[in-house]
Amino acid sequence: MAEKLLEIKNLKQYFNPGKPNMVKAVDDVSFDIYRGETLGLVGESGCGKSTTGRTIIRLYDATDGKVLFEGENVHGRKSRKELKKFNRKMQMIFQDPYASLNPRMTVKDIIAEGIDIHNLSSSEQERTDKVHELLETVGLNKDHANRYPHEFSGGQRQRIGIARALAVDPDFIIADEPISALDVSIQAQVVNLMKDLQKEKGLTYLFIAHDLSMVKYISDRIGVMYFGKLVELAPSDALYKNPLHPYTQSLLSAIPLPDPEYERARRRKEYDPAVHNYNDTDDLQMREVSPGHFVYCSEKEFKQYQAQYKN
Amino acid sequence: ACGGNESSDEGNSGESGKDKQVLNLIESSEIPSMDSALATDEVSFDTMNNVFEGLYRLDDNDKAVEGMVEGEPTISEDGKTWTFKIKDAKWSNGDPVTAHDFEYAWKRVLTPDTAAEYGYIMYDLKNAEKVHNGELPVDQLGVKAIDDKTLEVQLETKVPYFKELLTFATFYPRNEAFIKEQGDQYALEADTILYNGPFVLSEWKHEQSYQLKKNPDYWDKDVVKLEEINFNIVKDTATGVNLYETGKADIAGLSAEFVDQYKEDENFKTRPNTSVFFLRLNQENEVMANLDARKAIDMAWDKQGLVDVLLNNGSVPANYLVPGEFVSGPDGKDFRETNGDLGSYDVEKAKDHWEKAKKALGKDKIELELLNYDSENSRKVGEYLKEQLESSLEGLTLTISQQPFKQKLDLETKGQYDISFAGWGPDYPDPMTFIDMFITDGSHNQMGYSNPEYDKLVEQANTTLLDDLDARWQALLEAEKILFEDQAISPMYQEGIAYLEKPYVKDVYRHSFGAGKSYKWTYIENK
Amino acid sequence: MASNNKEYLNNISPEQFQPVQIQDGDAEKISRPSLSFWKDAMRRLFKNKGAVVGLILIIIVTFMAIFGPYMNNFNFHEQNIRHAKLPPKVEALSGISWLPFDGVDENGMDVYEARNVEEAYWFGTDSLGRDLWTRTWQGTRISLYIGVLAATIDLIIGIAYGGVSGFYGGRVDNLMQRIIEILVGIPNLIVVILFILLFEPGLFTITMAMVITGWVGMARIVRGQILQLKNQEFVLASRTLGATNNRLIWKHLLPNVMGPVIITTMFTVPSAIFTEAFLSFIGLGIAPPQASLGSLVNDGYKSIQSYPHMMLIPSAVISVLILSFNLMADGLRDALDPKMRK
Amino acid sequence: MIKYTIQRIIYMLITLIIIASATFFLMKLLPGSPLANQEKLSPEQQELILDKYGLNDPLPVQYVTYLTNLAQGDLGLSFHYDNRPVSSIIGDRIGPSAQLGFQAIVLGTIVGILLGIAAALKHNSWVDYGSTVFAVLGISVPSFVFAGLLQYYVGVKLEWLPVALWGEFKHTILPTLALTVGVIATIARFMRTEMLEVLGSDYILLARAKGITQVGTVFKHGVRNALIPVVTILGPMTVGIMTGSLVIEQIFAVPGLGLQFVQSINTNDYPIIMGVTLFFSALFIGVIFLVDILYGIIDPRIRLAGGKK
Amino acid sequence: MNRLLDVKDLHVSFKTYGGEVSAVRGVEFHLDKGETLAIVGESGSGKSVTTKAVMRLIPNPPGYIKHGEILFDGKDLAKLSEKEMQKIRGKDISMIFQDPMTSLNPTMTIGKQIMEPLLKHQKLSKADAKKRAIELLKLVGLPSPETRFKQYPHQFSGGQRQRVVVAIALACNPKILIADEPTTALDVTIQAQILELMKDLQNKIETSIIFITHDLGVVANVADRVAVMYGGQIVESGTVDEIFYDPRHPYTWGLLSSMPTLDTDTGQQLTAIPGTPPDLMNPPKGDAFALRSEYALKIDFEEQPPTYKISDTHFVRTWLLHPNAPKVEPPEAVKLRQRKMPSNYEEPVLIEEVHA
Ligand SMILES: Nc1ncnc2c1ncn2[C@@H]1O[C@H](COP(=O)(O)OP(=O)(O)OP(=O)(O)O)[C@@H](O)[C@H]1O
Ligand SMILES: Nc1ncnc2c1ncn2[C@@H]1O[C@H](COP(=O)(O)OP(=O)(O)OP(=O)(O)O)[C@@H](O)[C@H]1O
Ligand SMILES: [Mg+2]
Ligand SMILES: [Mg+2]
Repeated sequence: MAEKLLEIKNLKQYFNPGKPNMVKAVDDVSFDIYRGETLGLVGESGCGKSTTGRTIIRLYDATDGKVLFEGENVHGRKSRKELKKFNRKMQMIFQDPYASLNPRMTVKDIIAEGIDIHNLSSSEQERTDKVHELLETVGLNKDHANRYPHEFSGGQRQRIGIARALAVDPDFIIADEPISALDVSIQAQVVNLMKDLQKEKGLTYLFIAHDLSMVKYISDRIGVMYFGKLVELAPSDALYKNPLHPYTQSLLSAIPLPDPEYERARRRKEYDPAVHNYNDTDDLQMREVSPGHFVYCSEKEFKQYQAQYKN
Repeated sequence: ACGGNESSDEGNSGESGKDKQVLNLIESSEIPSMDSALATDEVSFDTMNNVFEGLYRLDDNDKAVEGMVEGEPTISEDGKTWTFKIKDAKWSNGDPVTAHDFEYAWKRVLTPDTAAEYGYIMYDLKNAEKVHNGELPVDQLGVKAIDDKTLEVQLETKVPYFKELLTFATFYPRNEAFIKEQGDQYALEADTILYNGPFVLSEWKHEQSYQLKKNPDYWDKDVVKLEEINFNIVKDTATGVNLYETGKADIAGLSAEFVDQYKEDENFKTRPNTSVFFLRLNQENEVMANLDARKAIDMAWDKQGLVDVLLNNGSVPANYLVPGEFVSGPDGKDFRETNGDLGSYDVEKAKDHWEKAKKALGKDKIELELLNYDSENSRKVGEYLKEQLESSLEGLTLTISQQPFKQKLDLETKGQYDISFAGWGPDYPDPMTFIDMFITDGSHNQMGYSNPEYDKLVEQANTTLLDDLDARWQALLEAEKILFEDQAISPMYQEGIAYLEKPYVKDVYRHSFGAGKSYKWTYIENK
Repeated sequence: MASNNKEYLNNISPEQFQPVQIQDGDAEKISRPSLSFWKDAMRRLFKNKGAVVGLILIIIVTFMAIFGPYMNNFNFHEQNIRHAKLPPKVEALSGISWLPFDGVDENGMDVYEARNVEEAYWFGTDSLGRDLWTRTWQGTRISLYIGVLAATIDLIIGIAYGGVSGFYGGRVDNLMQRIIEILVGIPNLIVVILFILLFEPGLFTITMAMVITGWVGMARIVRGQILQLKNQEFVLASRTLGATNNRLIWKHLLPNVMGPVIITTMFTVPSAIFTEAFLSFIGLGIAPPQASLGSLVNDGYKSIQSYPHMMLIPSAVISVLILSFNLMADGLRDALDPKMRK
Repeated sequence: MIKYTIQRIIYMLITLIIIASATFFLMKLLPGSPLANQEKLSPEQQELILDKYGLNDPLPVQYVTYLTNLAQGDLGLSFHYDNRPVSSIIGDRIGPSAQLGFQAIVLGTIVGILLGIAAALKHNSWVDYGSTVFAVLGISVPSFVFAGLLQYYVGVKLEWLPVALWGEFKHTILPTLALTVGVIATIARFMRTEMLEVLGSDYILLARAKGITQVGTVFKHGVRNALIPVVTILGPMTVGIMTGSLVIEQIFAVPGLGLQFVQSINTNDYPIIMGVTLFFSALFIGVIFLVDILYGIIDPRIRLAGGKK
Repeated sequence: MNRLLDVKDLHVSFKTYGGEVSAVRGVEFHLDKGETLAIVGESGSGKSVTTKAVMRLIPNPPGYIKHGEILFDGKDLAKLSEKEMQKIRGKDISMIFQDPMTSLNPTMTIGKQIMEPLLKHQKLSKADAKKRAIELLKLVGLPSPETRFKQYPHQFSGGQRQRVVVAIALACNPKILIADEPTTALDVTIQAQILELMKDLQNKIETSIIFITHDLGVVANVADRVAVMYGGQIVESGTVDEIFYDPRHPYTWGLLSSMPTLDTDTGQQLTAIPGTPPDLMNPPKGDAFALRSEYALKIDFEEQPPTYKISDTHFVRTWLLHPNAPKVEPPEAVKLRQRKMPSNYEEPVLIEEVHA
């Protein structure tokens, strides 16, 4: 694939370190994101998906590890200016369309916030024009600019959120469950929009979700997380065809699809971490079972996975 | 009701015999102290006056009558040595009251360690001040028990009112053995005190109530008719009145608001007190140093209006320092009767004086501060004064600084005021208790007043004239006049007290100085 | 249903069945008129009967506080000792005997006639013969002033303290919370009294005394809100855009805590008025001849049996004030409640 | 839990020391002296007496002495009540204050809670408005006005109850009533708000879906949950009632601590002022601690969280 | 007939500041013994209000049942007194709410909460109730139920709590179980467990279930029949196969095509439903969906569509089935799944009274 836009190396994010209530929300996770692709990230609730996203964009300071954006570490000591530069290139779309817009700002001010912060417009007129343009890009019209968030539906709000992210012309967008809070009928609007934008602007996405069918539809590659660890990473088709890690298999088997016949046939698999039978000497790490398809496993499992891999 | 009671004898079997000899009273505060050396306030003095007895006690006319003393004392030629015989009286634990008890008690007061705030009342005793200041040992004090029944007292100078002075609580005897035994518990509870007065403190619920019962061991118990006096502590006037209305109290003090309501009531009574309230005019202040300004201030306001409407409690306007119905001179005439009024309300004259003052000071606008107490009543008085003075005296602005009592005194002592609302009550039955306040640099002068002539008269009255009481009296009269020629202060009113008293309460003696009330002779009749 | 009539249905003209192309924009149309958040809240506020009553009362009382003292020929400190303790009398109402405005006292005596008083004192006079109408409104002015000043200072300190504590969190927050705990540990009344004793008594001191502990509640509320808000996604969004702390605080956090803050303020005002009244009772209130509602009630209380008007009138004004601020606050709470927003 | 309690106690002690120190220095700033008969004393005589009480010592010395005594539980001796230990004064006065406070809080809480529930159940009906108006009146009419009216009408006019004084239970009724009005008002308002919140919650709906009667749902499921925030204000309010009852104490001639405090301020009785302040603070902190424990009893979620710490 | 519940022309409104919200506008459906009826539809379409109306749990004020009948066991629930209703709730009809985090009383032990309906309806003694409660806990698959019995909700995970809620709902073996989005708040793995549990229990105690959701995957999994709601009305209803393989209403089309399946091609656009749900304060005059439908006809904006019957079990409310209406093609995604339904009539039949 193309050039690496982002390299995440041994990223760790622990909350309340040293205290009895310490949480290893992200525990030694490494992966790359290529320019122009969509990387999906799935896993059950609380497995650390959001934390990964937020740590990458430096909403949290990483406990350990590196996030290289175009070869430069985002974490570590940074001047305001350097940070601002990252802030322009990396953006985020949030899960909750109601909580992610300041209820006391007009849509115009919300979208223009990035423009203001990075001084991207020279005049009020230019700023307004930009906002109108962005509104149009996300399928809203300029009459909406002077309204307040509570006047919009969830889908519209989410599109406003996207417009806000787009305002600074980023290369990379982290979308943290951008559709899970939306109504089914609205979800497609947003997904379509995101895909269109990606095509148009060559954006790169980290798409976090737990709805696998949607993730498969939008992603080029998918990473599966379990308890703070990345357990499997593969091109989406490969993952569906060849789910190797037992957890991935279990996850896939749990998703109901809108097809009664399929549903009648589906048998759910339970994941029991004990099946691995790991012992202390096992060297657990990400291993490439087939090109581009990585699984977190021991040497022994690696062999086994390779053997059973269907092409 | 008191049939089986040994205290009721035939002489007392009349109508009053049928009445339960119980008096219910309210008091405005807890008894702060039952230690005669330390007590400082009226409630303590009142209570002690009824449960203790010194050499003398005050009668209805505020004259000293026999207490622990037996017969007339022997007085030396120069009037400085008095020898008293002590009666056969008993403490409530059965111990006899002896001359030693007096010696011990008085020395205890003046021992610096005791930190007695009323120590100065004894300064007429020989070496008292020096002892109190720790400059001389206690045994140099001019008091000595010759034997159990003989007490010899030496004075610094002759004291014309010495017997009356001896009625003061500070001069009460104390039983040394008992005090030592009680240690720091002494006088904290009803049963850690020994009594030798007409009553004993039989119950003392702090801050709530206390009860006096007739003392069966009192030497003059036959005179005492009341069996029981119940005091409840009630701070709110309205509550007091309501208790009176519902028969829970036999006497209730009244504030101005209630006077209107009860003015026509047959049980409504007023009584002048011997406290005089006046304005201190701080002559260290540039304006107040001006005589015209002082005169203007004195004349410019309506004292009658103040006492009639605001105080409304039997207070009378004062144009003097020494109160009326306080002391009479050797000629038998009241001090006030002789000296009369030394000022008057006259707005026109006040304005003239004010103009002169302003001219002399070269000022058009004058701002003065009135230092005031923070009590409800004084607050109103302050407001009244401000309005009166400001409307009569053009260009005057009077700001009011209202301070808690202690703070106010502090500011006064430091001279940090222009005008101050002050009051003074007598310590002993002699005009001197008022007059000597204003001698140059006197510790109670506090306003920079100084007149050598005045000083001289006071000095003489305290020394050379002690042998000639007529001349001394004249000197005191003269001194007061000088004070008012100088308009050193602007007197306001002589305090009065308004109260309701049930008609069946007889013979509560109210005193003009020292102890407030005596119940020794009180009785209930026709309840 | 009429339209379920088969015959009718079959007879619908085919032309009715023309497909209609929906306009792109149509679907995105928002039917509601554009209202800012505050306007929306206002709209809800005005629909709340209680709040409207409260607001009207506040306006009336404020109006009277400003203009009331000029409505007659007396001023608040002028004394006429001859006219002391007169009952209320309003010429126009004096014919109506059940209204307490006929100049007749408790015993049914026309005091004005008896004392030969020409003037009519609408609210009567006090024990110094001052006009109570003027004094009541003058007092209202002072009380309102105290209330509003207390609220303002409260607001400033509370927001600053709570804001800093909540925003920076961690050790700063910990320390600042400990300090608050200590402050809270001293009973309020005691702090107030000590404060008033220490400083020159007066309007400002009294207000300060109330504020000195009063802001704690406000600070806590603001802190709590900020703690919640700062992890809200819109704040995170702004941070990912590279917003400075300043911007976060001023643009995102503060505007969103204003709701609870305003409500708290609405409660501070009456509580300050009330505290001042209480201080008046223990003799630490406003300096004479100034009057506050509290000091008037307190003065009047002494004469409650003989001259009830002296207490009842200012009491009524206090009650109305506190009532209206409370109603207003309740209304605001509903109007600003995000749960009611949709 | 034990660790948590110990930690809390240490915090409480630190707080108390700070408060003690603060009041100590505040006292020193207060103008005026504690001498009762100051008016009649010459400056020399005053010095003499101050010396004796150690009030002329350098401030640090006084401070250390004070803290040392305090550590031994010695609050000192009163100036005004000659040589009476402050602790015994507080001990004497606290009884009535505590009794009144307790009665007022208990009565007020019960009535307030019922009123609040009634208002919430009949939301926006006359019951609701009626209780709101009552609550606001209760808050806005100064308690001394209530006290005065009660005393005059119930005590003097009707003679149903004693006008004032202290002793038997009947003496406590009027002051309790006067005190409790404010409590009722506050609790009722809080309860109403909380109850409304709770009544709108899912678990109430679920309870109703189980077929529980309305009254059953309110009392079994609603009250306890609505009570949690109410308990929070209960602590400070209890202490507030005890400190703030001085007006009531004065009017009904109750020998309480609140009144004592104000009186001591008027007489500059430093040891008592400091003692009472400290006592009230300790009480306050203690009550807050208690409330936290109570919290845990009412709300199992907090119980666990507290235990974890 | 084994028809348990019959809802006829149900109208529910809310009186609000802004005016009257007609949340449910003439809903008709029925429920047979032992079957599972899924109600789907987007947020605000009136799913919860409909079922709450059945339970008579509409908050009043502001809400009230304006019109309609809810026939259960020969009684019209809409007209019962609160007292009589209390006897039915929890016993004959019980309900599971959406959010397991908030639908349990945080200050009452789990055990007590389960025992409540047992004590109330089955008049069991405390001891028996406890025994039964523990059984129930076991039944819903909670390990060590004896200890769990004494614990509080916060000591349970989301999935466990939802199990408890299910246990409460099933305590008295209700004839009807209404589950209002019982898995929306849970993540997929747990959702799957709960769904399995419910099906399991249904087999055991033969309850009929009304299952509300907007997740079509879940519908496909649980439902026997499906009712699709839009704007306060049921616009289409039928067996699960009919709805998924032979949908007729444009809104159902929209729903189905907006969801990608695992086979949906990445390059292919999802067919989104444009626009926003209708404002029920001023419900549109004709077909509520018309504004958002690319198949809208002129008449859609003027008159409410009638109901047509496609088969014995399949009802659709749209003008598109009118003989005069133009023939339209469903969107690509729907066409892909379309199958021939053997039970369909030749022609859609217009009916006067709808029975879903
Ligand atoms: N600020 C924080 N402090 C402490 N723990 C946290 C914090 N944020 C997240 N966690 C914990 O870290 C873990 C991972 O959380 P995260 O939000 O990343 O999960 P997620 O995969 O995004 O879940 P979801 O699908 O529910 O959004 C969780 O156990 C969570 O409780
Ligand atoms: N208490 C209420 N007051 C006013 N309107 C209400 C109330 N409850 C519901 N509504 C309105 O009724 C309509 C239907 O709501 P309902 O809760 O039934 O939707 P739903 O289909 O269950 O949606 P969701 O999937 O979000 O749960 C909505 O428009 C809603 O605004
Ligand atoms: Mg997340
Ligand atoms: Mg719903």
